[in-house]
Amino acid sequence: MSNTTTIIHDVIIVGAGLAGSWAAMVAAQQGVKDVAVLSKIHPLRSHSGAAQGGIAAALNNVRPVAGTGPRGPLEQVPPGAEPADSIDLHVFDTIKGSDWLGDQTAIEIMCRDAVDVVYEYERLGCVFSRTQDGRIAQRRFGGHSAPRANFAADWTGHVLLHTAHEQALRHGVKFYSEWYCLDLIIEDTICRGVVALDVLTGAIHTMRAKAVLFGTGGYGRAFKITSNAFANTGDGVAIAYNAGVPLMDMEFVQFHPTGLYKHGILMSEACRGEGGYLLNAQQERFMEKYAPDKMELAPRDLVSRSEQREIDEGRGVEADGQGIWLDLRHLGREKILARLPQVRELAIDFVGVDPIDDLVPIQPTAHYSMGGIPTDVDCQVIADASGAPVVGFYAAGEAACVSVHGANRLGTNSLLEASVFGRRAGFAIAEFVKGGAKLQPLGGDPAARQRQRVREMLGREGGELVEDIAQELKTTMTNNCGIFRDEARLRQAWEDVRALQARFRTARVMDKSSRFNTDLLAAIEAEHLLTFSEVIVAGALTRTESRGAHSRTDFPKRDDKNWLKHTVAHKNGADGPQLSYKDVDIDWQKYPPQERKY
Amino acid sequence: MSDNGKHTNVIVRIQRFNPDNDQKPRMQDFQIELKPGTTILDALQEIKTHQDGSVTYRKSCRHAICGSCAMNVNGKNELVCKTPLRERLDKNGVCTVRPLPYLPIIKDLVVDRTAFWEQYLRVKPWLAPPPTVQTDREYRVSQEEVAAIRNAETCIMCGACYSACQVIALNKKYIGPHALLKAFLRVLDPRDAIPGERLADLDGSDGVYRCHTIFNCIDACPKGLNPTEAIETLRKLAQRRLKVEEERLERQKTITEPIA
Amino acid sequence: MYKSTGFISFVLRRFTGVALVLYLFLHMWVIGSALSGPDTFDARLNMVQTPFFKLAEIALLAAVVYHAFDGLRLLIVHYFNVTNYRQSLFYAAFGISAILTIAGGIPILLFMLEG
Amino acid sequence: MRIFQLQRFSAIALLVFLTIHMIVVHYPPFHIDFAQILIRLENPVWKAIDIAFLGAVLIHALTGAYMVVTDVERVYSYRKPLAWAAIVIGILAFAYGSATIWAFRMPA
Ligand SMILES: Cc1cc2nc3c(=O)[nH]c(=O)nc-3n(C[C@H](O)[C@H](O)[C@H](O)COP(=O)(O)OP(=O)(O)OC[C@H]3O[C@@H](n4cnc5c(N)ncnc54)[C@H](O)[C@@H]3O)c2cc1C
Ligand code: HEM
Ligand code: SF4
Ligand code: F3S
Ligand code: FES
Repeated sequence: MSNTTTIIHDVIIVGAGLAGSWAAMVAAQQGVKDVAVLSKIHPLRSHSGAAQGGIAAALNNVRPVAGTGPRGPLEQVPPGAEPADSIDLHVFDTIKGSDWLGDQTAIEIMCRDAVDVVYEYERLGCVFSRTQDGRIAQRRFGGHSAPRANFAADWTGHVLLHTAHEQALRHGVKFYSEWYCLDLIIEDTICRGVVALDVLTGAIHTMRAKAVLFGTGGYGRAFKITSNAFANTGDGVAIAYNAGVPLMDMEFVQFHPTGLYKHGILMSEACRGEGGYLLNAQQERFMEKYAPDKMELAPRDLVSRSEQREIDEGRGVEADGQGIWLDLRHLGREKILARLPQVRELAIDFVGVDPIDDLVPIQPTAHYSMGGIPTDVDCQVIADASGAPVVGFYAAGEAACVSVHGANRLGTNSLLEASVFGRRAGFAIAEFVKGGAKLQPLGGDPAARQRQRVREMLGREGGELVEDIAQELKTTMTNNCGIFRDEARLRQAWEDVRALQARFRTARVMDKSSRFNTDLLAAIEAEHLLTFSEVIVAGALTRTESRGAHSRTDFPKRDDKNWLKHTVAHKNGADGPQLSYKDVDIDWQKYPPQERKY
Repeated sequence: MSDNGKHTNVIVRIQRFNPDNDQKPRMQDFQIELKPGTTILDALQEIKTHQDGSVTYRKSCRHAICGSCAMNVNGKNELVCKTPLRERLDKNGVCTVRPLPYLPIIKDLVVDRTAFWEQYLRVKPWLAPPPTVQTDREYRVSQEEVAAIRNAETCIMCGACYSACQVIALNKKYIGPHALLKAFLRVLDPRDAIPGERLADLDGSDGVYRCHTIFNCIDACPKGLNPTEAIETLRKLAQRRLKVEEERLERQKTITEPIA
Repeated sequence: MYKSTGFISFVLRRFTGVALVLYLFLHMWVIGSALSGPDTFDARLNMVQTPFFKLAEIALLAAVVYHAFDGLRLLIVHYFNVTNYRQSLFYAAFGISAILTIAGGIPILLFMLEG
Repeated sequence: MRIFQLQRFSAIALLVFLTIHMIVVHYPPFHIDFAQILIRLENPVWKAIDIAFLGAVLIHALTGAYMVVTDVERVYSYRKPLAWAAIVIGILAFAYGSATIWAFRMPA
């Protein structure tokens, strides 16, 4: 571990999911010669590949059969017919979905670029599902008022990720696979590179670059029942926070209505998009009560809350009453096999139920992180609520907060966000680098600090196991900072997180070796969970309203007068986060806030 | 196993090896409690977090889509995240987990996949787009054309097939089932502009003809894919390479027009 | 070692194939004595018609039929895309060659016993 | 690749030839000597068939042997010389075998 090599590239991209791959691909395509991508797991293992349902874009190839109502069958749009969907409609749905906390310029950019991005995916070789005349097919998704989810059966993320990775390879991007980013080097609000650990050898390197992008994904692993991969530990978010970069809107965490009971593994929203029902213990379609119009296809925050209410009021299913039934039986074998084959296999493998014949037990599961590293629409990270830049530092995808999702993300909008803003970041970075950006000098030896951190972690003997602390954190976050929140619970969560942080400092790592030490990585990840969880809780505690995914039972109403603003959190030494607020970008003429009803 | 809701203890036997300290691999037994719904990955996770943190393996998505966790369980390659432990216990209540065979071991259950990814890169996994550039519409691809390549598209590059193939055991110069499946995907995609070039490349002695139709790749694939059939198809197409090229040119003339 | 029916068939095919090549050259050498006239030929042929070689001939028969039917199986897979029947095809090839080996082996044994 | 094709086609030919060979030469088993073989080989058609059989089996055997050895990674880089060796062995063996078949004539 005494290896002290410094590695230099023009651009270093941390994260090889859709955001990172697009940024790398585009930067290379735009003529930046030396682009390197760092990923703690092999790029194709990134969580983007797990996305199932689709990517939103108003291509308008499919429409509901006339006269069958909003839940009727779909048909391909005949040439020359009146469009059933539009970019404006997509913009409006997204704003409404965000509970007006989304920044509207960014949303407009995303919805406009959506069409280009999907066509570009097509040009790059993505295998989409098709209409009869060979166009890309769309399906319905929650909160979208038209069929707008472009899909490849139910492994959309998988094909998008493979496509983007292949194209990055094609353009000669260099990949550091299984390299773990430990630190971000920022001095005087100028980013100078990162420090990373080569997992294979355990060596820690300083990596210098003119520009750095974080596309490190979400932080859903802070919760007990989650649809997220093991890798989604919000590393980038925690690292940036530690380096003095603020975090925005961290209290907004989306719970997906259909995680497999006990496992949390996702049954795509496409299940409902294709026409699936949700039933309570009395076999009632309870969504009638909560969203009579959209029913099961209401946005996720609403459906999850409805489920939780049914559960809390004793109409849950399974032994502990914590489940809800997902009913796909009426879709028929053929449709399930053609449109939801992966989902069916998951149900068979994990809960032993074949959705063709039986009800599938599900429950809400932590799913998506609306908050993250704040950026402008070109993915340039901002240093504070005033919008001043952190020069040379970019962020995109789930790790970032532009913010297009506001208080609640619509399904299929996040693959879109990762792609659109990854792509924009690629252009912005190329411009920045080609515009004469210089490699910045380093003050000290940043790698030495990380070596010290690792040595110290490995040196602890005795103590509790890291995993036990991580489990306690997830439990308290789920119970006290979950779907329904209130002051008492959030205070409890705050106490717990702070206590766990302290306990972590003496917790022990079992594996002391340097080669491929995943035990050490798990400990570092646990530390990251503890780091950003305090921001989630602090934001939630302070925000005394209910908006989107943030639902306070003690403040059940949205409060535009006081809370139509983004939470911006800076690290404040050992005292926890210091909160400030940033205005939401709203076009008061076009999209003024309304009541959100489905 | 677990009658009256009582949980039984079972043994997970793991092959251990850290090249820095060990001469050769050894087997180590871990006892864990079998709960309903425990997958093999859950079992490994339980062992790692509470018994021996140095037990090392790859994992991420835990639902059979990222391809990290392919291992050899009781002699068969599979994804441990989607396999219930209960189904892999022998009559003594033992489940044996080894790394993927025929690949160099990095540590315990983690193998070195360098050759695997080199071959992936070698077949140019990306689409070579058609000459007709259009930015405001999609190319037209029929549902049948999509169906023909659908299976290849769902390959998660887990390597279960690769490390079950005896030809790979003998010779890492062989492209291997995973990369040939990828090549198949590109050759059959009506949008790909260079099927001829690809077929010419696959035609060499490290390509489709190095496969001895052993079928292990099919048996091992956790996604139910069929690399052998892809390889057989490529063999046939390779023999009529010029024809394929011509047909593709012809097809691409109408690639922007509606499918009848 | 990755064991499976595919592996077994591969090893058997390979083993029998190589054995057959070796046999082929031995065989050509024996028959080749015809170049030196009928007497040399008959003499050398007698050398290889001892009980030991008769037993070896049964093994040879087994090798040939197995290799041939396994080979046939691969040809079928190649020309008819029937990978889904790989197991049954293997058992069929193995079964048929076992039957033919027995059917062909008994007369050889009888012949040998008769002297 | 031509080698693979050669092996497959020769395998198909062998299916035919080997069946004939087994029936006429080895079944039912009897004591073989020069005179007996001669009865059949006096017919030039049989001579032609046997020579074709010889050709097919040599092609199949040598391509097979070539495949077996080049499967091994360490041998893999010697494909060229090995191929030439197989061709030379094939030609010599074919010549020798054909001469043998030709030698089955009524002794002068
Ligand atoms: C089960 C599931 C289904 C989903 N389905 C849909 C859907 O149908 N439609 C939709 O629009 N969205 C969906 N989403 C959301 C969407 O998949 C994600 O928001 C999106 O893929 C995020 O992409 P990303 O590029 O930001 O991050 P990721 O794909 O998560 O990539 C993160 C990358 O960062 C790397 N990384 C992280 N930390 C480090 C570190 N410390 N050092 C080095 N590298 C690091 C990782 O290795 C990885 O490569 C789904 C999410 C889940 C959980
Ligand atoms: C009816 C008769 C035969 C058939 C149908 C047949 C078929 C085949 C086939 C299809 C293969 C290719 C295997 C592969 O691709 O991996 C093969 C390989 C081989 N054959 Fe035959 N064969 C026959 C007879 C023979 C004979 C008589 C010999 C020997 C003289 C022989 C020697 C070999 C060898 C050495 C191999 C290579 C082994 C391998 O690649 O595993 N075969 N055979
Ligand atoms: S073909 Fe199957 S076994 Fe092989 S890499 Fe792909 S998914 Fe894994
Ligand atoms: S196991 Fe190997 S030999 Fe061919 S059929 Fe599959 S690639
Ligand atoms: S953990 Fe992703 S495939 Fe098993």
